[in-house]
Amino acid sequence: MEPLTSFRLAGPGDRRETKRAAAPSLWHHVWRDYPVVSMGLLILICTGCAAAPCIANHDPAQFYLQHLNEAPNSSFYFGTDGLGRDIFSIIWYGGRVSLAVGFLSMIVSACIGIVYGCLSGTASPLVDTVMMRAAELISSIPSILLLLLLLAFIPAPDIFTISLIIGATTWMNLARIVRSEVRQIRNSDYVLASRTMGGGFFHVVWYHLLPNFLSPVMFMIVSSIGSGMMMEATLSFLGIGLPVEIVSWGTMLSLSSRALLTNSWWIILIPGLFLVVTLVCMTCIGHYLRHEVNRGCSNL
Amino acid sequence: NSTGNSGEKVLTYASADYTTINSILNTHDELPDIIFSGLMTYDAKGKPIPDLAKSYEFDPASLTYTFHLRENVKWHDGQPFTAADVKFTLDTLKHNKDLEASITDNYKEIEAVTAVDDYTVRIKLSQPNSAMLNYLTIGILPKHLLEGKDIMTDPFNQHPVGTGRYKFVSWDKGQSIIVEKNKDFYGKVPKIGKIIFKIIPDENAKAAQVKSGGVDLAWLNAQNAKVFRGNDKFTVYDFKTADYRAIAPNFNAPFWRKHGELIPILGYALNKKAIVDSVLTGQGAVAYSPLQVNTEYNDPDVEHRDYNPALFKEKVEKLGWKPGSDGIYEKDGEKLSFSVDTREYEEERVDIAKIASSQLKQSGVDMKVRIVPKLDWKILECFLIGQAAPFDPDNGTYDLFYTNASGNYTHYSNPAVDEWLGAARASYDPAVRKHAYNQFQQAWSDNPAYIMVAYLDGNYVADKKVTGLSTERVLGHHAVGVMWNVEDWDMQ
Amino acid sequence: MNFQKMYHTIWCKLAVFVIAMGILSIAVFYVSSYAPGDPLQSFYGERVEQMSPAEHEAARQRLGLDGPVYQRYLSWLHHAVQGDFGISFKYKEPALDVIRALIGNTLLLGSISYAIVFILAIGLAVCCALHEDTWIDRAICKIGTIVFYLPAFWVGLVLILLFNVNLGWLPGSGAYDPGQSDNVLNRLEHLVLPMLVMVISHVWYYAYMIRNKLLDETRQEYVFLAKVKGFSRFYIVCTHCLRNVAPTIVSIMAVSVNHILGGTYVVEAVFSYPGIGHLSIESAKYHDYNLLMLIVLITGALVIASGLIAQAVNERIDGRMKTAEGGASWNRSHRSA
Amino acid sequence: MIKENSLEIRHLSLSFDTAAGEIEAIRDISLSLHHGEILALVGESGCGKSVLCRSVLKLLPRFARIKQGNIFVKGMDITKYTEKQMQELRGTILSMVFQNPLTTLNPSMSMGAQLREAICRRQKLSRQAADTRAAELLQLVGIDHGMQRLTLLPQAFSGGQRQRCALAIALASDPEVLLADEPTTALDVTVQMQILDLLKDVRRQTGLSIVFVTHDLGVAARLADRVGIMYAGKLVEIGTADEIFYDSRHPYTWGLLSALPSAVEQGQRLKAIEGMPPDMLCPPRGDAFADRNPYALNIDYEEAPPFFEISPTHQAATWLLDKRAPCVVPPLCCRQREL
Amino acid sequence: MKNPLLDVRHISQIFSLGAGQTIEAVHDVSFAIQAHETVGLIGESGCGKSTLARILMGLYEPAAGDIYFKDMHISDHAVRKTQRRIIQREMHMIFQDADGALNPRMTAADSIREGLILAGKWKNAKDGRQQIEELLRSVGLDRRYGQACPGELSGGQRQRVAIARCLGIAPSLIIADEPIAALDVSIQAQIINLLKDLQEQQHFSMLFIAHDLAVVRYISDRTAVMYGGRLVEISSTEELFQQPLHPYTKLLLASILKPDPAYERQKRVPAFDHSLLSLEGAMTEVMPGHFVLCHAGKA
Ligand SMILES: Nc1ncnc2c1ncn2[C@@H]1O[C@H](COP(=O)(O)OP(=O)(O)OP(=O)(O)O)[C@@H](O)[C@H]1O
Ligand SMILES: Nc1ncnc2c1ncn2[C@@H]1O[C@H](COP(=O)(O)OP(=O)(O)OP(=O)(O)O)[C@@H](O)[C@H]1O
Ligand SMILES: [Mg+2]
Ligand SMILES: [Mg+2]
Repeated sequence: MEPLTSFRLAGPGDRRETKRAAAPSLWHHVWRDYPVVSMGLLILICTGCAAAPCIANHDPAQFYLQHLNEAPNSSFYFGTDGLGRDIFSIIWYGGRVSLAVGFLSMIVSACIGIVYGCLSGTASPLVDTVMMRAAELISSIPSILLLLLLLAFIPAPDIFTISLIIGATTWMNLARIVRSEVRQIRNSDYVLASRTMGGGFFHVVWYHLLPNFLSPVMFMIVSSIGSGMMMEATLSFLGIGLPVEIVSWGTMLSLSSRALLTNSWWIILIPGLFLVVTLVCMTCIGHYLRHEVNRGCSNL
Repeated sequence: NSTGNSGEKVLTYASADYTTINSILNTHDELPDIIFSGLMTYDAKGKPIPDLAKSYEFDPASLTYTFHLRENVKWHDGQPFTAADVKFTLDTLKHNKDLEASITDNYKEIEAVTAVDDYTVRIKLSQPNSAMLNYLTIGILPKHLLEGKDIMTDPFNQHPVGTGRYKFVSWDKGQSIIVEKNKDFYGKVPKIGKIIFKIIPDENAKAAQVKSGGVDLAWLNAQNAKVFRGNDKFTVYDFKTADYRAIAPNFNAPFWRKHGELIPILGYALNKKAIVDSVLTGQGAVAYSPLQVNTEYNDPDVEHRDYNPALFKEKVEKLGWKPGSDGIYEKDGEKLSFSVDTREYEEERVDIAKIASSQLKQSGVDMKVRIVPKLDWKILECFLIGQAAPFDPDNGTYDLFYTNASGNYTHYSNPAVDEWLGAARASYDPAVRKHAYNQFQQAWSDNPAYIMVAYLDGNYVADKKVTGLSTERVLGHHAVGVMWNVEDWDMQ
Repeated sequence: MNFQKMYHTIWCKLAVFVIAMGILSIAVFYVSSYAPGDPLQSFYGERVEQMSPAEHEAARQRLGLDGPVYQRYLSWLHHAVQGDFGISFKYKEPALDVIRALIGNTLLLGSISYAIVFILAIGLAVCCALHEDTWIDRAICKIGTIVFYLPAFWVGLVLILLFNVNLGWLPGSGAYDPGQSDNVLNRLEHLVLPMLVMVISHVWYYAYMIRNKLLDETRQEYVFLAKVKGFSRFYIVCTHCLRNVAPTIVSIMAVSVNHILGGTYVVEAVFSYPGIGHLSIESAKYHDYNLLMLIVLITGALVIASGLIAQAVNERIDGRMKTAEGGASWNRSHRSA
Repeated sequence: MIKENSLEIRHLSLSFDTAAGEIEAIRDISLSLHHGEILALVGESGCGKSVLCRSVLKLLPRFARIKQGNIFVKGMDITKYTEKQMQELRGTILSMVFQNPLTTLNPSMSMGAQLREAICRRQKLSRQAADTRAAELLQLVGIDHGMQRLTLLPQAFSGGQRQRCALAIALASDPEVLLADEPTTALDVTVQMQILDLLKDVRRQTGLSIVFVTHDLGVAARLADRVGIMYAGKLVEIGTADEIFYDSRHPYTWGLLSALPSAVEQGQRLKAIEGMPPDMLCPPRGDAFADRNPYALNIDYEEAPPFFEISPTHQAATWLLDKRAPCVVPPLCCRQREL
Repeated sequence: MKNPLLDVRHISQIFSLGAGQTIEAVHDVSFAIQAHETVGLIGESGCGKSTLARILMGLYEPAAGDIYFKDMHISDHAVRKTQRRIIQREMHMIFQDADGALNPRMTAADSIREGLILAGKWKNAKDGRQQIEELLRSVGLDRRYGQACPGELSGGQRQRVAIARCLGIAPSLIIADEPIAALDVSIQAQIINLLKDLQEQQHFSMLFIAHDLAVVRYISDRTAVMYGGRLVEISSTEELFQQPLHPYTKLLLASILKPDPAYERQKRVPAFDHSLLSLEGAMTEVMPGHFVLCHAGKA
């Protein structure tokens, strides 16, 4: 056999793939800044909430009047509040409510925001201007006030209506961003190409607009879960949130004002910790989702 | 901030917010009490004694009061106080349709008011009203400022002028109301020069302010007051109050129309002692009657309806209720389930409601707690009510329980109660009245208007330097009346 | 720009403003009119319960609550343009007077926090952009996110506990000590904690937005050009990049007026700070329509006006806006390898 | 005679550490640029021309890493210079024109301001003087009414004008070495011609040395003293313009020259270089061009060829120049101009 | 003679730049494309070439003028509407910028499939897959590239995908707007060869817009020169390059750079003042099939 390094014109048979280093695997890329800790914590909290009945060692609705304001101990893992409720149990049940409100309100605001943004972005300039002005007008009323006004229509708010209303008052920002994305994308050549090939409105929206603006707004959508939860907490604090028998992290937090003087740190800190950890985890995941859309590196 | 610039003593008091300061618009508030003065006032025991009046006579035959007024009393703006002001005030109370009925109803027996001369007023009643002297403690308004004005919206309400111990100085909306002592006061001039009513609506903020020294005196709820006990920088004054909490069913609500017979027995399912011990940290008493603290007229032997779940079970099952699959009683497919409303601003009520609800649930009763900004008596089923009858027993019973009385929002109607309340009001004889009230309590207790829960103590926390507070007086609703002897207060 | 044109644009903006305010007022008026609940209760208290239908009708008439909604709106409008906004049912005095006493406090709190929030936000954003992907940036981002997610009321409570109750350094309620309304120092002292809460709960949202915009900007090619000229990184970020982000910042600032006003509501509740935020919640809860309308109109006017101003400012500072459409398509047809 | 080179690059290798792996953008490049010389770098897209220019000014992202080699500017080894030290050099000795004229100008800064910044970098001038100078520069690159146009934003300029402005900015600080990264791609042929002639003029007047990146061989022919051909991060051939165009030795250069439409008769197929440029993520072990090279030797697949010197100015990296290699005849179009 | 495939008559296009300013991007342009013919379009940048292409594709509504395609008056609204399907299947555009023309979130196969579906050529999944592979192969791409998103493809590969999509639709007229501007020399040649081969197989006509005169000369049968929104000269390619008549055409041709240093060193470009160039007048047939813009009467 001829030595490999012969100085002979390579014939068709000699042509071979030049040897390459193995390309790094896809997983390498995915795992690189995968928010492991955030994912882990979030999953932990979510499963905890889902499995609340199994985890809770006390009845969350029960007032243990013999155990008022007890610091964390072996029976009440996170202590009890001024009325003797077991914080550990309520955390898991309350998490269900908070997370549900967060997710539901996210879905509502994402739906309204995306549909509105798409419509406005693809509409004629006049309609677009009117729609955007309308959204601006709505957002010119401070959201808490708007919430109050809408809540007045609902005699007995429950998780669904509260989420609906929170979602219905927080979609404006999303709509604005979706619209500007759509405006950008709709002028891109691939949309034009699709149109010249006969793609109709829905075809273009579904195949071209949606996939392309979804990832830039994904971050906003994920973080709107957080804002929904915060909003619910604030409403609870202002005394206009969910009915009392539905305990959420928000209502637990709003109880903290009572614990101020008694130095019951567990009442103040624990719900706050859960809320903040959950929200921060969600943001981290949101960041990750956005990071995937490669944004290059600073030129500085 | 115990002394002002000129060396005068300044007290800062944590107050709720005011919208108006007017003796006939706000009735249970501290400020109108010290800015205005009435013909009569209450002494330490809660008995009416003359104030703007030097003396009075009563002619039972013609039902006529004749008041001799103090001379040389000046309004805070310097105008002289005369009988015309009294006539004006009482006429307004009688004729003005905008005023709250629960106030004006107390004066409906007044037939005519005549100013005999500048310092004599004659008041003729159409029917006997033994509590009339009590009601004449209401602050007198200046005719010269209010005549012909719309009393509801006049700027006077924000710049009150009275004859009382303190003069209105300034009002910083949402912040503070400042009053200073009335040096020309006809009675004992107060020692404290200025009182700042610092507006702090939130109970916890109030407590924080006391702790940080931002206010010198505040009414705190029991939980917060507890923190200050044993702290030698503060004094905690525990006033007895006539203020009680109860679950008040709306008898017009469909549920209670149908199942009114449940009301008397629900009390057995409530562990009121536990509520007092937890929510009120023991600062209060288990309640059984609206007149409980009025020792003079109280009948302690009425049925207390103390906690007795077994008895409740027995009685409720006798009424035909059966425990359902979820533990809640059912009858004819209907659940033993109703709601109780409470307003969000008073934590204690919310807590009481919540605990009561959880206690009732253990006995198979589903009571939902609804927190509402405002009450709508048209639809609510129950309200966690707070009432008080601190002075004459007529005050705080008649208008609440008499059929169709002005304050009878719950639409309670009980012929026996009506009968005895009317009798008590019509008689001036203490013995007759005592009997009547005892009978009333009996009748009420058999068929109560409320499910009584607890009497509250009024826990005032003051900086050590404030002296002179006297817990002798039984305070009213929301522990109002702490300033009854404000002229004796001092600051070290 | 010649005068003619300037007049024209000013008129246009005014017209937009008036129309927007009109629509806003109609919307709020209708929403609040149809919201269930009886405004009479605010005025008459529980007495409403005892009113006969005739009395009830008379009372409504007295407060101008009778008649169809559009008529009421027109009469409200008629009075409003003359400066009469009706009486507050709850406070039983002219709504304007109720607000006049308090709006100053809110504006003070709002504007100072607003200024600090944005100064700080820009500072943080620049700092992050300069140190992107280093521990400084990461630390700021992490802390910022956590701080951002602390509920404002909770932060307020903790701050009160710390600085007021336990340390006693700063007052924890009110806008000033009684009688000290003209004492600037006293006011400032009272502003510190509320302001801190406002800043803490808002700054990161904006800092992060500006940071991201700046980061996008630092990825632009012109940064290279500036570098080739030999400028330092700090100089480039502060002059070149910030200049390009300026229009965005201005728009964000306009939108944020509403957020920050909304933020004062919670802060006012926590610190018993007298302001219209607290008032508006009350008025919405108690169906105090005249007051509510006035408040919404004031905040709405602020927000819309700031939007219009931002637009004008942007047109001034950013030449790109004027030729946006033409410029964009031009770019496209000339995109090269 | 030893001339001090304006720019000298020795055995430079540079990689990007990206999420996908290491991209070897530059692999062992050595070249030198004499004082007052124009060197054209030609090569296809992605072969590392821009990266090479940027590495001289150290305008590369953080994840770019110089693996080996040195860069000398006027005899100074700047390989280890810090950002601060580089700032001293940039805008005084070194200057650069970037590939994309649409994005390199700050869109919110008037053209005048951007020019002034560059002018005032070297000498502190009054605003007036700076403006005058700016207008002169604009005139120089063929933009009339310079004074009036100073207040305009870049958007008001056409693509070609912008590219010329970028050039004016680069020239404003009187640099000694100019790295021009495809400065004429956005221009149409007529303007391109003007710019090329302008650069030559400037070179004659100031002794500026230029590295001119292009993938248009015509441009290189008109402008360059020497031409370097790059392929897949490597310099494969370098020589004077005449040597490259008339006596090229590397098969890739042949491929480039014969792919031009002018190289074939009308109606014939173009002689495209078949295949795709290699992926720089994992470059082949041997000669990167081997896959597409009709003259590939077996050894090309195993071992990268060294530089063979053809003349003192002309080197090429192909095994074909090895003594052991068979003699191949370059395609016709690369020979005919020898005449 | 047969009617031309595409007949463009007196097309104008005016853009408003806002604030009352307008720009006339295309002014009174007329020309025709016969079946199986390639017409090259050259001109300085910004002279309106892309605008013209977009007008032909119906992306812009022309301000004036008529376009006939296969004797359909396609610039007419009503006709365009009724014949939409046909027009969309018969005409296709290859965009200047291949990364813009492909949806970054769709794989190459998806993009091609979209074209097939919209053109009604999609039968079923199995045949479709085969069809796509066929198309990819015909543009010289391995089928594994079908699963790649545009971001993973090189410029030349992207352009090939765009061309494959275009071929899937099998139009009779392709408007190629600078399809090679973004590509480097070696890939350029590949694409041009590809287009040429495909044209021979499929007999479509082509309007080929480019900057590179050499390429245009190579690929097109006839060449049109645009300047300032107008057509200034049109003739068969050889004649135009041999015998340019319009001063701008002359300048253009003189500016062509040859890869020949010796030639370039001695070449001098004549000074040319754009302001002197007159754009008045009308297209006049100076020689058979060779039209030049000149003043009426002046030959
Ligand atoms: N910032 C970067 N991050 C990662 N890889 C990069 C970066 N810049 C360049 N590269 C890689 O380096 C190689 C060379 O790129 P470079 O920009 O120098 O090519 P070029 O020769 O200038 O091409 P063109 O003619 O298209 O400008 C390419 O493979 C590219 O992918
Ligand atoms: N949508 C538009 N709005 C306003 N002006 C436009 C628009 N599209 C194009 N123009 C203008 O019309 C003129 C012609 O543009 P066009 O894109 O057709 O040029 P081109 O010949 O294709 O240039 P290039 O060779 O650079 O692609 C340009 O001056 C451009 O600024
Ligand atoms: Mg490059
Ligand atoms: Mg074009």
